[in-house]
Amino acid sequence: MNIKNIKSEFPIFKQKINGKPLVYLDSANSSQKPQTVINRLSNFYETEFSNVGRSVHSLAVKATNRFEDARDKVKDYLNAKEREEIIFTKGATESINLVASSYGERFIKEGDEILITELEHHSNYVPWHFLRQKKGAKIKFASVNENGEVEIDEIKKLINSKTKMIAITHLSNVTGAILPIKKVVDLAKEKNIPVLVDGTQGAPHLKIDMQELGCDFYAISCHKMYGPNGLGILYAKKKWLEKLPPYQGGGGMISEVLKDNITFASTPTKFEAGTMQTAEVVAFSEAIKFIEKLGIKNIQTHENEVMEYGIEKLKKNNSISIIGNPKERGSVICFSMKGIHPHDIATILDEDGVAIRAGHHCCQVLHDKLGIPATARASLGVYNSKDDIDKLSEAIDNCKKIFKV
Amino acid sequence: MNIKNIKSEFPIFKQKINGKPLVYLDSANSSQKPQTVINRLSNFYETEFSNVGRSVHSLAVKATNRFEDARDKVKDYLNAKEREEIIFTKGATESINLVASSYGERFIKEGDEILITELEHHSNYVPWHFLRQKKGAKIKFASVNENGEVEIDEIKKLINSKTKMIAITHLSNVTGAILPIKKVVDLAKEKNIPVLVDGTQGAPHLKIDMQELGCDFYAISCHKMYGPNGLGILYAKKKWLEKLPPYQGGGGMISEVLKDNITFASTPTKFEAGTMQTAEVVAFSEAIKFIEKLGIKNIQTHENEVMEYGIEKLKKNNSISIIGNPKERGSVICFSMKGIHPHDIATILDEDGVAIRAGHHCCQVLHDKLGIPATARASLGVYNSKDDIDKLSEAIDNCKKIFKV
Amino acid sequence: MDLKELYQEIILDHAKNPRNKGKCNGYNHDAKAHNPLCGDKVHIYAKLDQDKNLSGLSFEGEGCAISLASASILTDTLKGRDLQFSKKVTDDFLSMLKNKSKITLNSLSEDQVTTISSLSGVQQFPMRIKCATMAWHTLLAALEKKSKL
Amino acid sequence: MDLKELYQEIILDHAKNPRNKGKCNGYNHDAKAHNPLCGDKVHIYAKLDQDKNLSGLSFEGEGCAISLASASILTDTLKGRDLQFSKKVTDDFLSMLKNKSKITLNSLSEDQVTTISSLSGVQQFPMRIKCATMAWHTLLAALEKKSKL
Ligand SMILES: Cc1ncc(COP(=O)(O)O)c(C=O)c1O
Ligand SMILES: Cc1ncc(COP(=O)(O)O)c(C=O)c1O
Repeated sequence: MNIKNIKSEFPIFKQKINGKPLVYLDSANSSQKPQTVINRLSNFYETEFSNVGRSVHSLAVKATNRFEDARDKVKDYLNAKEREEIIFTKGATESINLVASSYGERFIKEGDEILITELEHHSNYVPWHFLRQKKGAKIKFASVNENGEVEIDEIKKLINSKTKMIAITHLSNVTGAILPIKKVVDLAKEKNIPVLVDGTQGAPHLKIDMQELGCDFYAISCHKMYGPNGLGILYAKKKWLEKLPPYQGGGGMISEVLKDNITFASTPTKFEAGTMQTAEVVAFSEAIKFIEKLGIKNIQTHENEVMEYGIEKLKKNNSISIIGNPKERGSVICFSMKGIHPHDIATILDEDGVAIRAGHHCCQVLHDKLGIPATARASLGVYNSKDDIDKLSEAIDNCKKIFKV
Repeated sequence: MNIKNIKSEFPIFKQKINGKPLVYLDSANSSQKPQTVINRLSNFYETEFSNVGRSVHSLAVKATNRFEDARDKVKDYLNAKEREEIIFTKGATESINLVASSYGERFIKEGDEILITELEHHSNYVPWHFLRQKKGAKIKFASVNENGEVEIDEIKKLINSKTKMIAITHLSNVTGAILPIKKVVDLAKEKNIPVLVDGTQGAPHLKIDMQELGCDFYAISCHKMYGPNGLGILYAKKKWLEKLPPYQGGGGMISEVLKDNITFASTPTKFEAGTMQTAEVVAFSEAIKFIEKLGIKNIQTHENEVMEYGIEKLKKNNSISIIGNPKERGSVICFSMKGIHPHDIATILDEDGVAIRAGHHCCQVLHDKLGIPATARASLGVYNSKDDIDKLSEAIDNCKKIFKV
Repeated sequence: MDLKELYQEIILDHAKNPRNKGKCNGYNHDAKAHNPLCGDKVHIYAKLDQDKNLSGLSFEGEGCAISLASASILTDTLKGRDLQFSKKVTDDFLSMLKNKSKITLNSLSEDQVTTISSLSGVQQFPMRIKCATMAWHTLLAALEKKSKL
Repeated sequence: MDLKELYQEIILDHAKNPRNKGKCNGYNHDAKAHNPLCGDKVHIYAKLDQDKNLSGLSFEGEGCAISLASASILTDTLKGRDLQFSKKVTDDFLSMLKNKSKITLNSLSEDQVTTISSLSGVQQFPMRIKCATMAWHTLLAALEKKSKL
């Protein structure tokens, strides 16, 4: 496979949008899927489908093996220490809710502090807000600097003896800033504070190595990693999974169920209640294979090249302000235009087949801080090229023509 | 479409299991998928995929429309009063956990009683057990009678002023008993007690009409209804959805997110945090179309015929005891054999291509009551025929040969 | 789909120079709304006098060209008109976007009909319909509330 | 896959007439296990005497033919043997099912090797491996616990 013509692996690019080739710049929202992933989904349903872990017939055996093989695949890809540290969830949102609920129930008391940042996606704020409501915990926000970064000193400043959790994004879906996770983890370890990383944007673009990062929890959405909808991953250190109470109750996660008491299975089963997304899990293996074939480093290099090119190009347009200027940045370019609202930009760009997103991107706290309710966002996947940026730029010129600015 | 040769719509039946045609009798565990559902999944990913509700570009518009059309389709199929009463979840397990958690948080106090039955699947017991642990609620079990039914009088007996929830299965996944939901609802209404119906086994086999049943909550797993993995439905009366606090927090479910407070969207969005299973939801529309084309009444008639035939046939085999003898029964035949453990039966049957399930089927309380740790279960889908029963019966004879009983 | 229909001269003019911005004097009805997905906000202020005339009508808000133009056109069209009539125009406007019907109210000037109808281009852009309707729904909400006086 | 390999004469015999069922006299180590997916249960009782011999070894349990036969064969093979040796046999047994290796311990009789090896048919039935290994894991768990005396 060659990154230069990788678009051909993605069937979505065969169609036209408004008569124009699709320029998809909305991957931070959700990535498109390679044919191998789509095919695996359908042929799994066509020839191997059965519920996993519960029956002993041949189909069930096959399905169970494929499912658990996928867990191994994820474990290897993340370089987790043990396969029991990989929990399949509905998405990064559920992964974070699981931790907030189970960790919160056991370890958060009134007055305890949860440290997040102004960059956080609602998924990494609302679940902690629930603990604020239920338990009387406090939420502290590490400030974003003028470059759209959160500095390690800012986090250091806010840590104190009441801090019971640090929950931060790996890569901001607005400013593109890559946060200094390893430094945060080192800091937190000294004080015995667990660190949850919202890896939703990190995982599709960066090399991620759980043992190297050293964080306690890492949340992933598979649909942003070229995988199917409705599937996420929670990586968590085994010591936590052993300590935390289960999140949802149902089939599979139990050990013994009596009328007056219930005991639970060990991890990862304890956290996987009910019928799992077998087909999606199996198909996600193919998404990892796709990434591995290209090499995540090559993907990153390619995306960075396109991103740099995009930033340079947009900077030349003097109606445009780019949001954030982080030293370490990944695959996201948020911008605003003088006199044209992001919503209007998105609609006009779409006419030219250019798909971007407009809004607060589920980061209202950050947008409040920036003093603008909405921005336009072009976000990259492996299939984007400099040519896409050129088309973006032309389409932006069209906005200016229509709005006469 | 003709029920007699409906197997041809399901690609899984093209393959051989251990050299024999697949006789799939494990649909209560998960149903197989018709080609139309599988194709919709893949062509959605190939030509229409995008994240829903968040972007304004053409792909997002299409995906959002398809997604919301599916909600209408579900609403119509269930004859819910309003589309806002349909929440998409990960599965029936999540649907029930959502209600137990959100309803429990707001309405359950120490000493309050939750009334379930001895027939319940762990999914409709463990979530209530969490409330027993967290809130000091009590769980009462309506007894199963010798036919494997729960009688209305048994439920009546257990209702008192402390009863705050009645949570019962529509169709038992072990005895096949269809419970008198309407009578329970009438009884509960007099006392203002909400009724949750675990419809996981009811929905694939029975005509279900929310306005006629009148229950407050109804939980469904789409993968048992010829739909994709990883998707469920919670039907809930709008008055409840307006009262209940949100379950998971994240993108989409908010109204306004400030540093010191968060307000939430209205239903159904409030309960759909994070990126949804767009492709699965869209493909599930096709599953409903499949059921509608055949007609649920015709499916039920067909399955009942096969079931009656199966029960007659197995009864003639004097090593076999059938579990339960309910007057109203649906598509499940659980049995045990003298001198042969269900696990061994399942393994031997599989050699002949016959897929059944062995175990406690996530109903340990019921099995404790029955005094046997495990049973064998043949469960039906629309694709089963009397011929499948004949093959089951032959394979059972083979068990006896091998075990010399 | 046609961008020229969507971003007509009239709309761009109202978006860039919105009429009746701010709180109108002596308003006795108001309501706020926002679209959580994009951050658009609108706050409608109305002064309903004893004769049931909207003698004051204005708005505050931020958002895209469509939402600003829509709020501006709303206030411009309905200021000074009576309650009954204003509700009728609002219904007709919402129905124009929902059912693609035409605006043909007798007691609006031809100019006004043209102005309101300029928003009909939004019909072709389903994700933008909320932008165009938010102000009008908010007006109804404001009028339904009890008077502040 | 071969059912005849799985359900050999020896296995059916042990399943139908399990040896050493019940609590052995004076046991000082025991452990329980169960498989929550199918309901199989086993409880191993061992009497480890001062010379580190398993002078008593028995089990209680319910389950499929494979799990009963496995527990029965375990107790039959290891009763009276010393701790060291019993652990070695257990490791070899588990490895037979995991790595498809052969059982070849010198100090077992040919009969005993044949008996234990009869469970190797389970290799071909991955969903049944737990049934065969549960008793052996439980023995190790029992022996790891502190003596009750
Ligand atoms: C009666 C009943 N309730 C609930 C469930 C749980 O469904 P799921 O595992 O799809 O969430 C099942 C399926 O196993 C069931 O049979
Ligand atoms: C940084 C970040 N965190 C969390 C999420 C939530 O992911 P999901 O909606 O897939 O659960 C997203 C995606 O929108 C994101 O960009």
